[in-house]
Amino acid sequence: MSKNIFRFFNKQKEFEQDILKNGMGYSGFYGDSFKRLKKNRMAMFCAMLLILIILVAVFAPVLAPYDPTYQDYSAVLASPGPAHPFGTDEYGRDILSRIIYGSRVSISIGIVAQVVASLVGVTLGAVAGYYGGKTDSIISRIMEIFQAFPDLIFAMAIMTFMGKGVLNLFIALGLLTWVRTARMIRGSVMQLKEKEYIEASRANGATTFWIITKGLIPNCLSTIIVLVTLGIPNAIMYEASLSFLGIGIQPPTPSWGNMISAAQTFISYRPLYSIMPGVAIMITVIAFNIFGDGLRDALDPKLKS
Amino acid sequence: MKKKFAGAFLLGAMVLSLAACGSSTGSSKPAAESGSDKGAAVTDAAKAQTTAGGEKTVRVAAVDPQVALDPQQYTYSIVMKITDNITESLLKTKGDGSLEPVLLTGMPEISEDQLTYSFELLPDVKFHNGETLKSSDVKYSYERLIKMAKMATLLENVVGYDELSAGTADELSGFELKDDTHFTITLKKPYAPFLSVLSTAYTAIYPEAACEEAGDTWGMQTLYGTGPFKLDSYQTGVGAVLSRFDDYHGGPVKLDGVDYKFIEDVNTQVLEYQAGNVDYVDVDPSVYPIYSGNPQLSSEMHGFQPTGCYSMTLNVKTFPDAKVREAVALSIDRKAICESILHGTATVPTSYIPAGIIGHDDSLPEFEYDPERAKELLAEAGYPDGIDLRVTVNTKYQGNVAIATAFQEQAKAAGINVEVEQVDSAAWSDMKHSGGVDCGISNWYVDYSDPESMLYPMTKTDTNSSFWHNAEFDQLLEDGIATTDTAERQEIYAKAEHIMTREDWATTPLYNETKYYLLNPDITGFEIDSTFRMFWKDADIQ
Amino acid sequence: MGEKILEVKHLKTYFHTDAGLSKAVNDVSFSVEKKKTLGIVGESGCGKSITSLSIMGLVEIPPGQIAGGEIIFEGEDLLKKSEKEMSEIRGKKIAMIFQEPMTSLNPVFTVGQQITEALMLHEKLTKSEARKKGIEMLKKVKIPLAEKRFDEYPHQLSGGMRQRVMIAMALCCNPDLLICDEPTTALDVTIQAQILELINELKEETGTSVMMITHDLGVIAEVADDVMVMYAGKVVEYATGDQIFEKPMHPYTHGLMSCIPKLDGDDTKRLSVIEGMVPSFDEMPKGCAFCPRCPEAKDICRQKMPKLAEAEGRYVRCFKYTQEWEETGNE
Amino acid sequence: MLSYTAKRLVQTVFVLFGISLITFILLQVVPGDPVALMLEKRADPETIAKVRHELGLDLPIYVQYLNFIKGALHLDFGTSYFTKEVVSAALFRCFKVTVKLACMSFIFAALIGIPSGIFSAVKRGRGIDTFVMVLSIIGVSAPAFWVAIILQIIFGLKLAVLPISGFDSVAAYILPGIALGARYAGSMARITRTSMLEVMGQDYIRTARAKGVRRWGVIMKHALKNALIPIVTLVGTDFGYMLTGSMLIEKVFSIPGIGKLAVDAMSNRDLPLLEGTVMYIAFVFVIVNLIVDLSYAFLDPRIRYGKGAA
Repeated sequence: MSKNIFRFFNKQKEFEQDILKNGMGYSGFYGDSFKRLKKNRMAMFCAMLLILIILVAVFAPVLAPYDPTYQDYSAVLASPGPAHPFGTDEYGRDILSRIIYGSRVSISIGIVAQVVASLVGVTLGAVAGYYGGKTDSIISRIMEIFQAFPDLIFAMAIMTFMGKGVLNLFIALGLLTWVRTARMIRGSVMQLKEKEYIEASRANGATTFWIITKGLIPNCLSTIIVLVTLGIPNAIMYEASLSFLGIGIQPPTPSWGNMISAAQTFISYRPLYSIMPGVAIMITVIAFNIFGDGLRDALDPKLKS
Repeated sequence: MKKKFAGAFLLGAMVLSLAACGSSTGSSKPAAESGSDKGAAVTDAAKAQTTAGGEKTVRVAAVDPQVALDPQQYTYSIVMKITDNITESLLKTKGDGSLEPVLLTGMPEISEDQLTYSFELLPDVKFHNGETLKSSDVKYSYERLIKMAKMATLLENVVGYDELSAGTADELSGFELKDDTHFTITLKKPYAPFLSVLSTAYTAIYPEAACEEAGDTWGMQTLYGTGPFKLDSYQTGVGAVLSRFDDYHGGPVKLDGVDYKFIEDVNTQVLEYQAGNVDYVDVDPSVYPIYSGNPQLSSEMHGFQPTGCYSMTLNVKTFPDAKVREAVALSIDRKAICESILHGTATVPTSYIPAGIIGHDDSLPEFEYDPERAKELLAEAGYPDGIDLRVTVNTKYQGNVAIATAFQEQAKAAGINVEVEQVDSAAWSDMKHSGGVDCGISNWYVDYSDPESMLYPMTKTDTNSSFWHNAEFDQLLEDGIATTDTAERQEIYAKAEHIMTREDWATTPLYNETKYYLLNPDITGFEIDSTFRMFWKDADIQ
Repeated sequence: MGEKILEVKHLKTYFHTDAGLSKAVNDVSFSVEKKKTLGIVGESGCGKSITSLSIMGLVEIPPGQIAGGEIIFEGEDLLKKSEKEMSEIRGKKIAMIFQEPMTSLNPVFTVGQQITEALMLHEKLTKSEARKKGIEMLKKVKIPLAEKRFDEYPHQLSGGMRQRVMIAMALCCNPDLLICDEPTTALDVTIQAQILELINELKEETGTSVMMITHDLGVIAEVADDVMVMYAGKVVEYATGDQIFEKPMHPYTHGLMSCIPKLDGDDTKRLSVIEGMVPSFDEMPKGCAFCPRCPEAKDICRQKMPKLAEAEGRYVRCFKYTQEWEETGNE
Repeated sequence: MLSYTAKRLVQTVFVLFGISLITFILLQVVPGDPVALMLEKRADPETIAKVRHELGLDLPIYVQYLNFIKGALHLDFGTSYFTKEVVSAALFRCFKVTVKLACMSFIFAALIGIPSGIFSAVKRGRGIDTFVMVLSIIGVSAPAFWVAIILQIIFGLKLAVLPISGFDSVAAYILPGIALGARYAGSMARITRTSMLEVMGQDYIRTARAKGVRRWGVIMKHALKNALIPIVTLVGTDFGYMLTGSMLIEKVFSIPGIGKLAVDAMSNRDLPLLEGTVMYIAFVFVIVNLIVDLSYAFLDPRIRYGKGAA
């Protein structure tokens, strides 16, 4: 019986060494995950939906019937009809075209803001989790400060300070959301660093940088992927709120957020103007959420928080 | 007022205030008037302001001023909307621009040299705190205005202004008290709009003793005037409650009170009107088509033309060449903005000085949209490939953002690449002063019906973001205020206007708007004037 | 044969999964006699736990489904009982002990709260009566300092201690049938023996019938009167304990037997292991489910499923004991 | 547990200090000048200098900050530049309103979210489960101000059963409560479902069933208590967010709460008011988190905050 245990132990070691060598690219792991994901029909449907939305964003110039900034003064706030399926806005711009083009901004805001958040969050989280002690204390306090700071005020200050622009919006949204990533990564790294194979590589003289970048972060990859997919819709929603305060995407660039905030005045007069970007946000957010949930279940059936 | 913020109350207060949810929030509303709170039950048909107690209270949807109700300190029109019914100035400007005495027995006598004005106050005018209006209260109020600094320059032509303003004197020496009801004011030089100045809300008369006593709380917790209504309560974010002043010198007031409800969101404001919960609401141009097309509401919608205009101002430091400024002026399609973006609530102007004001010349052509000519001008100025233009707008005024957005598209034809920069009020005022605004969109309304009120920002201070100075223009304005003959003044100001808007293109008028508001048809006698001042004095509910 | 307390006839419990229909328990029949112990043996995944859950009425429906059969307990078919009636039987007449003492106790309630719950539910005892009885039960299962333990949380107890608590909980209402699902698997060998001894003792004392589910024939040897061996949802051998240990007939039983470490034997000799795994339901072979792993399999085994047939005074599901065996060739 | 609490409270002081410093620095670097805003119409350099002096804005920056900290240590944040209202009084006034809104939306969110999450978990895979989950995602992803306006039109104007705006009756808080609570209800339903599903697969649930406890008894007693930690974490944090005010909802419904106070203070660059508001929000947030963490010890006997634990 003890031999069996030994064999099991060896197997486990092989597995972990494999991870160490190849990162999470360990085919068995991702192969299994993908199999699990494929079985989740809802998640797969949402994945297709997301691909579709991204395609719409990429091919916006082909798909949109009008230039999204073209102002047709003869058709201001036109009701939906054959020329303008969703009507026009208060400048006579075609709402459908603006929704199609808006996907570019909204989707890229979601993705880029999450990349920013992940870069900051993973770095600080991993450092805090790995070193512990004073370093951890300081980084944890910084995280608490960021978390406790009222987010809209922070966004207003950042956007006023840096000036409004898509790039700055990315940064502001990233700064608003990195703490969640950092917390999760910190927790994971704290657990992982006690694992035997990390101890082993440390004993073998691996540098700290190597351990963090090659040993620890790849193992947090599934957590990161899940956080990113679930964080993207969050960023899209944030942009809508910021636009409502006039500090989101600046005219004439359409985003779903600034459309919905501009449309609120006309909600009873031209309901579609307000509803359509809202529906676009909702579909995207739902798709990202369900896909993210599916991904989480597939990557790590145990991780459910 | 030593309520200190303590964390310990957190949990307790959470529970308590949940329990207190049912009760009204403090004493902000008199009990008898609570009928108007039954918003839920009031339907459109039963739009009745006469509440259960038989009171006649008008409910006004207003924007939260967020500051003390003291125009001497805060010069916003939303402050005056409220205070004009509480406090009074010596004179009042009527609809036709003429003046009438309010707290005076008659129009003041003016000396031959146009320098000394003699006033006689009405006897027995009572302040809300029961005190009687005296000459010393007038003197106090004017001195306070100067000390408060914000609108002090209104009185800069009074003898002794400089000393008081600089702090070298304690009193305004040009103000001479004769007795409790008589006083004179002496000017340094003739100043035509002087009496108009004394009709503005900034020169309202406060009771000296009470105002001194109140200190910082003046306009917050205490505000006494001689007006038809007393201030019962004022709370930023909530509202202001006014009730009838029974000892009003101007005869009986018909309404029992005016209830200003601060509703920030324009949609919510109109929804509340439609639901019958408020009797007056301003209609933002952006929502105009929604209500003009609604037969039920269009009959309750009224318009008036405020004296002033929207304009676009270029920073002369950034764009020193008048040709470039002219090109920009030619590349905005005012007609499209008036007819489409503003749904016909505005007209294309012919001059910066609006109609009804001395100096306005309606024989001039409308400002035009000519991108081709604009291109030529830019080429002449050395920009054959066009220019980049950053247009800064204050997000507080969403209408300005809309104009900038439209201009952005229109200016493409002239080769002008517009970037719209939205900033909040604090950044906007700061940038204007520091020269950070290359091109700003703003509006300006007169404080009193005189061209000087329209034009002074262009010369006296650099607050209008243009930093434009023209010696001839400045001299014309000096001449203008020293002249009393209307025909002469017309000529002077028309010339000044021409220099500003058609020669130097320092600022370019965009449109003159018509303001709309919805008013409960049962209300009569309501007055709103072209300087946005709103009077409920003679109003009644049928 | 004595009086039967439980008789399961042709029980079929299926599960509907994304990948298709899984026949976890496929036509299983057996019975438990009064005051006797039935052992059910098999590897994990063979359907023995599902059998016990079916008896308890704890199969999740859906995805589970009782596709057929009868479960006659004290003369009544449990499958026809309403949920309400079943909850009156569970814990009172049929009690169950589970495999994982570490996770089978609710971590957020004290030991006492969990023991007394059944007492208050079924015996309608008051709180203080239940407490008295509960402590008594803890003493009966030989937990030292029972009064103190009564108010402790499960995480404060060791694994063996927790299994004792489980037993106390199961027996507190004097059930007629006790189902033990791998009660000792997760425990140390020394503790295993103690627990089995305890179960035996209490069985003698209370006269409860026991269904002992295990993959460990060693356990069966200790306690079982009758033995049923299951493989892939089916009964493969059904005999008395003595018969099985004397001569395991089915090759699977035989395989299981040789997995028991023989302490008296030569310990350098490697334990034999049944190669391979229980096939999952979607790769179930056409013939005998065991044939891919069976060292003696012939063509016939691969072609069709043998029947459970009587042989040498017991039941076996194997062609080896049929006429056909000799008539067919190997490979 | 006491020493743990004390340690956390000490950390809170650090966090609040950091937040006050960041707020102060932000207001220094962000363009915009409260004085220029105050003097909008006729500001000239002398007047501006005069007002700056009155407000103490002409002092060196570090002196300004030290003065502020001195006051803050005595819980005195000064007075608003614009309204001259004592900051702590303004906070208390808005806090009273925000608490009511927070309670209303919390009650709505918890009453809808948690039971439907439980129900959804129990009926996993059935139509009702999908329905609840889709609804919850819609709740999470529909912009709150959008929901708010639609609620106003339907219940305030068309049906005329609830006030469109205001804050002086319980009824007035219903629509804003729903608009604000909708997304929280959605996330509560989701976390409850996930957590319940995980717990319901646990062995001790089967044990309880085997004991004869009825299905719903098992769910409400054995499962729920175990599932509570993640739920309480989320619900507690959500309540913290609600208590810090929602600027958007407050704007649409004209509710003078903390959110509006904060945004107004920011757009006016009203330093004392902004510092006070931001520190209040941070304080509430930190304290709510502390309460949540401490509640774990009550929910799960395995968690004990001893001396060594953190």
